[in-house]
Amino acid sequence: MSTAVNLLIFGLADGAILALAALGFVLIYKATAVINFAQGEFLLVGAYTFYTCFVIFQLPITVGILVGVVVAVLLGIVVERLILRPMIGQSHISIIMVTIGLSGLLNAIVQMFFGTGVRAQPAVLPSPPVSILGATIPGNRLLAILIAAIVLTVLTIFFQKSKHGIAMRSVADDEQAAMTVGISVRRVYAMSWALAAVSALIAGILLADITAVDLHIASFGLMVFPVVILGGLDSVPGTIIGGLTIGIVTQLVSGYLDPGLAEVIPYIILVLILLIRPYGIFGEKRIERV
Amino acid sequence: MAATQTGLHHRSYASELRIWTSRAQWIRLGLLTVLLLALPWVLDNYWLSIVNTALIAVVGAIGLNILVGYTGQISLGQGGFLAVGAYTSVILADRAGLPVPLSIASAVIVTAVVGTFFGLPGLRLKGLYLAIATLASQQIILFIVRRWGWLTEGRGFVDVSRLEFLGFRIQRETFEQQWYWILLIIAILAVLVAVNLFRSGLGRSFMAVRDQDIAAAAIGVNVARAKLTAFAVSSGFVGLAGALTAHYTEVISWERFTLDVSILYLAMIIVGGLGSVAGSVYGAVFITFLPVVVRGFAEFAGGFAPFLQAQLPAFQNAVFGLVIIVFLIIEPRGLNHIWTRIKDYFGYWPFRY
Amino acid sequence: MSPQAAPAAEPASPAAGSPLLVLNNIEVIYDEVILVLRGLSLSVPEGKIVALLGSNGAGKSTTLKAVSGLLPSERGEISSGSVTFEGRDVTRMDAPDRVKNGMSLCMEGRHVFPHLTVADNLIAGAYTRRDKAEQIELVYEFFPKLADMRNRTAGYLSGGEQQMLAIGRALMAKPRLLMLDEPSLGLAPLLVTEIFGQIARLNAEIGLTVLVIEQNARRALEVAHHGYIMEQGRIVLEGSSTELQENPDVKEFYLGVGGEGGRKSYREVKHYKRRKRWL
Amino acid sequence: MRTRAYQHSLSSSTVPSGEPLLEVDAVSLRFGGVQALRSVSFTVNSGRIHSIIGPNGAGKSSLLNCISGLYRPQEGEVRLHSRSAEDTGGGADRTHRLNSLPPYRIARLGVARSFQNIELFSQLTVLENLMLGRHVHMRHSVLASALWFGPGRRQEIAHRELVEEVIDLLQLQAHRKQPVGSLAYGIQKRVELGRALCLQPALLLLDEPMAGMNAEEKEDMARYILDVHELAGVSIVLIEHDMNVVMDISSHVSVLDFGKLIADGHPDEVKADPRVIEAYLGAEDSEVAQP
Amino acid sequence: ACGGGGGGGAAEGDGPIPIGVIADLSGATGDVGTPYNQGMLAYVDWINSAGGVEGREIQAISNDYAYEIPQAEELYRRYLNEDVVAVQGWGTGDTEALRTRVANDELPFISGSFSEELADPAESPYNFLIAPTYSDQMRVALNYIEEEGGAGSEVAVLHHDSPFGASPVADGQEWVDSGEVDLGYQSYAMPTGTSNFVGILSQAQSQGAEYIVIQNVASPASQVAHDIAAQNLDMKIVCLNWCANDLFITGAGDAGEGSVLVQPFAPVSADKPGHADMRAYLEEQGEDPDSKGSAWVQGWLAMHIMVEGIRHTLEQGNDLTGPNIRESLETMGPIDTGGVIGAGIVEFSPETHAGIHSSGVYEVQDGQMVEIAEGAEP
Ligand SMILES: Nc1ncnc2c1ncn2[C@@H]1O[C@H](COP(=O)(O)OP(=O)(O)OP(=O)(O)O)[C@@H](O)[C@H]1O
Ligand SMILES: Nc1ncnc2c1ncn2[C@@H]1O[C@H](COP(=O)(O)OP(=O)(O)OP(=O)(O)O)[C@@H](O)[C@H]1O
Ligand SMILES: CC(C)C[C@H](N)C(=O)O
Ligand SMILES: [Mg+2]
Ligand SMILES: [Mg+2]
Repeated sequence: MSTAVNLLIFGLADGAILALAALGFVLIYKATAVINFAQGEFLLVGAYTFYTCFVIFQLPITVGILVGVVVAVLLGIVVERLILRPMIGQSHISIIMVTIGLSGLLNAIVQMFFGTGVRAQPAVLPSPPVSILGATIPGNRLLAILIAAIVLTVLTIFFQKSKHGIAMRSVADDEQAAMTVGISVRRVYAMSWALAAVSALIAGILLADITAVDLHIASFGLMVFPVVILGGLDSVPGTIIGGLTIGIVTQLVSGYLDPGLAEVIPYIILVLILLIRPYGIFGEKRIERV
Repeated sequence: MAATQTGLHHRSYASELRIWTSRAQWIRLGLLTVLLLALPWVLDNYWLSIVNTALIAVVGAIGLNILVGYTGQISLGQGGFLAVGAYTSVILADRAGLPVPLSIASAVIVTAVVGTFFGLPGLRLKGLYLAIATLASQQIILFIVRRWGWLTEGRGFVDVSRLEFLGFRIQRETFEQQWYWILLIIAILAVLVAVNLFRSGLGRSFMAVRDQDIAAAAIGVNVARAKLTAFAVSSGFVGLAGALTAHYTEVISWERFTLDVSILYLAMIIVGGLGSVAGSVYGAVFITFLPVVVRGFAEFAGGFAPFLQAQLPAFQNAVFGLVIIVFLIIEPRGLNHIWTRIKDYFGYWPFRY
Repeated sequence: MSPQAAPAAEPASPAAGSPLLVLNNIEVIYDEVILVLRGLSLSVPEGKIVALLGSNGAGKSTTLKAVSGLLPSERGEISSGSVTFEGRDVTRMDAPDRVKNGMSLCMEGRHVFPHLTVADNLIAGAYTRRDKAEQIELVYEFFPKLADMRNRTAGYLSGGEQQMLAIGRALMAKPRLLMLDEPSLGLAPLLVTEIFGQIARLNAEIGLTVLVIEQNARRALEVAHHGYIMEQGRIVLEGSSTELQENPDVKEFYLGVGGEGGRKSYREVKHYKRRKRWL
Repeated sequence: MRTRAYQHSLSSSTVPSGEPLLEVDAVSLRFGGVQALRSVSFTVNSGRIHSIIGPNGAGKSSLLNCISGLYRPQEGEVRLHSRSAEDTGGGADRTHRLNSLPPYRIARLGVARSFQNIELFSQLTVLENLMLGRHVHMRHSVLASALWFGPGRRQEIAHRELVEEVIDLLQLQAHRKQPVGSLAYGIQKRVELGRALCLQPALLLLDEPMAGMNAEEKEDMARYILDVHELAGVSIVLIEHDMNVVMDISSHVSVLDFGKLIADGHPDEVKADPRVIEAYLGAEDSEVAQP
Repeated sequence: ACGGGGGGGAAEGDGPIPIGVIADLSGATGDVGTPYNQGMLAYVDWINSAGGVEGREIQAISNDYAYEIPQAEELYRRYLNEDVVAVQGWGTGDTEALRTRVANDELPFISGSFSEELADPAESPYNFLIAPTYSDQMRVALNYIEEEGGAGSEVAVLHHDSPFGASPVADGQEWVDSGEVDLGYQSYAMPTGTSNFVGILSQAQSQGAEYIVIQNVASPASQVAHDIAAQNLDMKIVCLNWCANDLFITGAGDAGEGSVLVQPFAPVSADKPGHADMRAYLEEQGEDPDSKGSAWVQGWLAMHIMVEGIRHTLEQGNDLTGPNIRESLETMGPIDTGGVIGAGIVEFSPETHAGIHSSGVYEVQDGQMVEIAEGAEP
């Protein structure tokens, strides 16, 4: 029992963070139909930026986060401006390749500044042991869940309510037509990349806090794929469901079955889901009408 | 081959259907032949070994391009299929004692079958969803390879005995040279097969599926069948590449077939040129040589920029990433397109536009 | 080009009204090499309907793209000449800003947002405006069919339905100048009549200025006050719609079979005739 | 203009002219809430130009999609007739239930089509697009294609001959090697017609082949269609909104409205039918508000 | 020069002696790979400034291979072509991958990988292990656990899911089964790319494990420490070689306190006699000796031992060829590392290339590695 609870909550925490990471990914896809292979590196940059402020410059947490946000926004804008805008109108797969190149580049840059070693960072989230139904849970997990939940809801609402939601989908559907109704494609692109970077930043900080500040953080980028596909590439609620599902299932598998299997189980689930629902759980069906 | 010839008139459809038609093409072909014949004499073992790796990559890249570039089914599963080819051939050759040519042939078939199986989702999935599904197949295949003790007799890796069939044997002294000839011939055959494929109906139906699958169905193309065939043919090539890797490097373990490999191959065909056999070749060569060149450059740069010296590895990766980005921004349609433009330029030279 | 062709250089000035839009001798080039508009000049008077006719590939759509700032997204650019809207030069202005300034284009081939519902398409159309609500009602009033389909996914609409949606979306921006690229494309006769009726009505009631490209020359010239005819990137003929309707060449090539064109049946049409051209 | 005699007949219909070729029988089609077709029935006779007209959203394209198997009607049946003269069964009438077949099988039965908004293989050349029209008549073994020399090559050449005739007929010589994506709209429409012809269809379905053309180009396209019909003897189902054309060249007209068949008959009858006028044509040369 | 062993120009004459180094500086194991590489280069620098070997300089050609096997192979071929007389490798994956090649090319090969596979000259004639094999380290760990926790204690072995991680697992099981120790024994593969190991731990818990033996790199290991602390489970971590180091301590922070580290290579801070040279060198370089952990020391000694082999060969007046160096290493007798590696004495023989079996055992006490057993034998 306690084990189950325990696994469940850790799974939730992972899932929530994954969902955050995936959210940025989905935003980019929604607006630009680009798959961003550099999402993992966005996490990395986020984590290290914060580390720099918090540990190296000894700034208070809040300031650290603010700086982080600024950096993230800048990163998003720069990437959009320098790398993706020139590619507007090119085949998606070439653009995907560019993001792959980008991931290599960012990773290398972080490495140049911080090397390959682990960096010690004092706990950001307080972590008093909380006991739930006989399981002892470190408080930081619960907080992580909370924070992720807040950020996710805020962003979700932002996109349902504000006109940017529709603007993004329009751009994704038909850039030219979007221009003719007065939507600035560039701004939408920049915005989605910036937001993606910000959500990645938060995910990165949380991740770094519950694990450690080192290059392994980037490897979470890969986990994003099963998450987004599960939920549907272009669905924000989907990412949340996807994130939580993957988080919990992997946790349970490594808890009750072969831990090594936990690495692939997300992909197995993914394939099964896709065979039943080719566009993920909430994904939008691509329209092919003649 | 894509260059539009000027002042060239065909007297028969047959002549028009040839691969090399214009004088210019024959000349280029001639030069290329000379170059290829000269290589083993001018290059030392190290560079020859890189050429050999490139030749294997050519086979694999063509395979991937058939699927991604020509049929429009993005695949991140390359690494997994390479693994299938490699293990199959090795196990058949070294444990079942099959002669290597046969073991390689059966590796091709087995991989084709496996590829077709993992292609099944492609019947329902489109675009990026399929891409991720193939990513899944990569991870799953690799997991199986990793866990299935029988494959490696529990050692995690397999030694491959030196290539030897019907009296022919690779000698240690001339290792790279002998392999060069073998790989060169195979690569050329692979290119020819691919080219033939796409000047005949079957290949065209792949491209039709890529451009407009509904219309394809409406003119009588069995889309499902076309996709699966594409997966099979493509995986066949990839399996061949895998088998060659195994016999050439003489030891295999799953660590050789990770996702990075899949991505590297994707880079080859995109940088080379999607939907172009020539592009696959350029791309394979380019991506194989790039890191080597970059390292050289990095060391050189490190020479007078000591702070870089400390950062060499990171610097190398940075440059690698940067090259890919810049390259695609400048020419998203790949090396092949650049080459075509050059040829056109001289084709029309001195008259432009 | 032959002598009687319209002078390309200085902007042609139609009869009444101060010009709202003026294209002054513009050249448009795609991919740095494909020269499509070769010194095209036209002007659209405030409150009038102007028709732009011409055969396929003449450069009509390109003209509208140049006016609405879409060229950059197709690797095209205005290499010389200028576009002025109510006196100010908008040659280099971004497409979205042009919309804000009241120029709105309804592209050739519909270009609805396939994955959005009809309603969302319209809302997107009012991106630059606050007063979405009443605009929508207005559009629904013009196109009742859209009102019935408001919650359907645009991508699944029939060709004609999409065309209506596209026009409606363009209206959502409450433009001062509405540019329509082949609005009757794929529309049933009744609807064509209706749409041109609506255009005329918009023009009459809210004084909307319209620049319309149309293959169906007869319909276009019926509603338009003024017309331009272009061939290969140049204006080759212009005049009031009545003048044009009288012009024998226009009759032959644009008004076609079954009426002024002279021939009574397609079966009589001589085989692939060599065409007389203005240039 | 067409000096050389054609060796290949472009029509593969085995049904003698005037007899039923295609029967649409009480076909109904729904998309969720939308009722696109309500038990539509009519017959297309061999050797005719049979037009389908109707307001936008009436279900014309959907109907075509049902015939070519892209949509599956919930009710009703679409039957195609053929006389199996050559193959076994000697001259017996064979009936194929199209609505139970996948699109590619239907195409093999000789039903070819063009689309409302051009659906060509944009990256391929005109020639490749037309050769793809031959797909159903070619054999595609991986081995033969891989080897090329021998059967593969012979087959390519054989089929190329017929394709060249189509190129002639439709005056596409100048564009053979151009990628269709870069062609002018009017020409693309022609290529699409050509691709359909290369199937040697028994029945040719055309969805608004003249949309977006000016009077002149329409005359040409009409001419091409008439040629295909008269010279090649292909039976045609035509969707078109230009009444001049429709009433002029078609031998039979069916009218759809809100998915229902509201009229069916000779152009002149249909033209006169008040329901058609009310639903579709509108009063002749309607008064347009002249400011 | 064709593939043949070091029979090139470098073999004779008195030019510098080229040694190829295949290092992981940017890859999955770059965290330990980097100091390891620094250690080797430091040694070369030191020996050269001390006049080299028999008057000849050592020339270390070091390149990053990012823990990617194909890159390792490419580097190897390059070194082969540059007529190196010996190669310094790194990971298990690539060491295995190159094993047959080095045998064919007759190039002595020392690496950071200590899987028992490599210790048998019959299997891999040119690989030399300068530390107790991962299996020996496992045995040491198990012995320690038995005497500290008493017989019948439950042990959970968490290992990297790769040849590297798996290599000691089976031998550990044997050690238990053969009754050498009386312990409960279960092994679990650690998934990569997860943010916690709670799953594994709860399995270990249900097994009733009191000890967690980890065969992996530092960062996952420290993650395990964090997770144990977070749920304040009553488990003690025992790290082998690659996580038994300062990186683990940094990563784990307080959670690492009290963990046991089976580390053959004493960090400089342990200040064994054998550390003298290193200290001298580092101080002269103006670096803080105590900042150098085991990985660095290991690198230094890996190079030291290889060079000793070379020295002996030259002293014997033999050509500097692979076979000769191999023979030297096998026959030259003991190399005393002054207590830095395990008990201190490394000695190879034609029968075995496992140079030593003993390892040091440390405990983490307020952020320091404190030695609790010297040269513990399996
Ligand atoms: N993006 C582009 N790149 C290159 N050439 C183009 C591009 N768009 C149009 N063209 C060329 O410019 C010429 C004019 O095209 P445009 O679409 O303006 O003609 P049009 O008058 O609108 O024809 P239609 O009546 O078919 O709409 C055509 O020859 C076309 O091939
Ligand atoms: N795939 C689909 N999904 C949902 N609704 C559809 C689909 N295809 C068609 N419809 C609906 O069915 C109705 C008929 O569409 P169809 O395209 O057949 O009309 P049409 O007669 O071709 O009109 P037009 O002359 O404008 O092309 C329309 O209301 C359309 O919205
Ligand atoms: C795990 C790494 C530190 C390298 C280690 N030597 C291995 O065997 O792979
Ligand atoms: Mg146009
Ligand atoms: Mg239609």
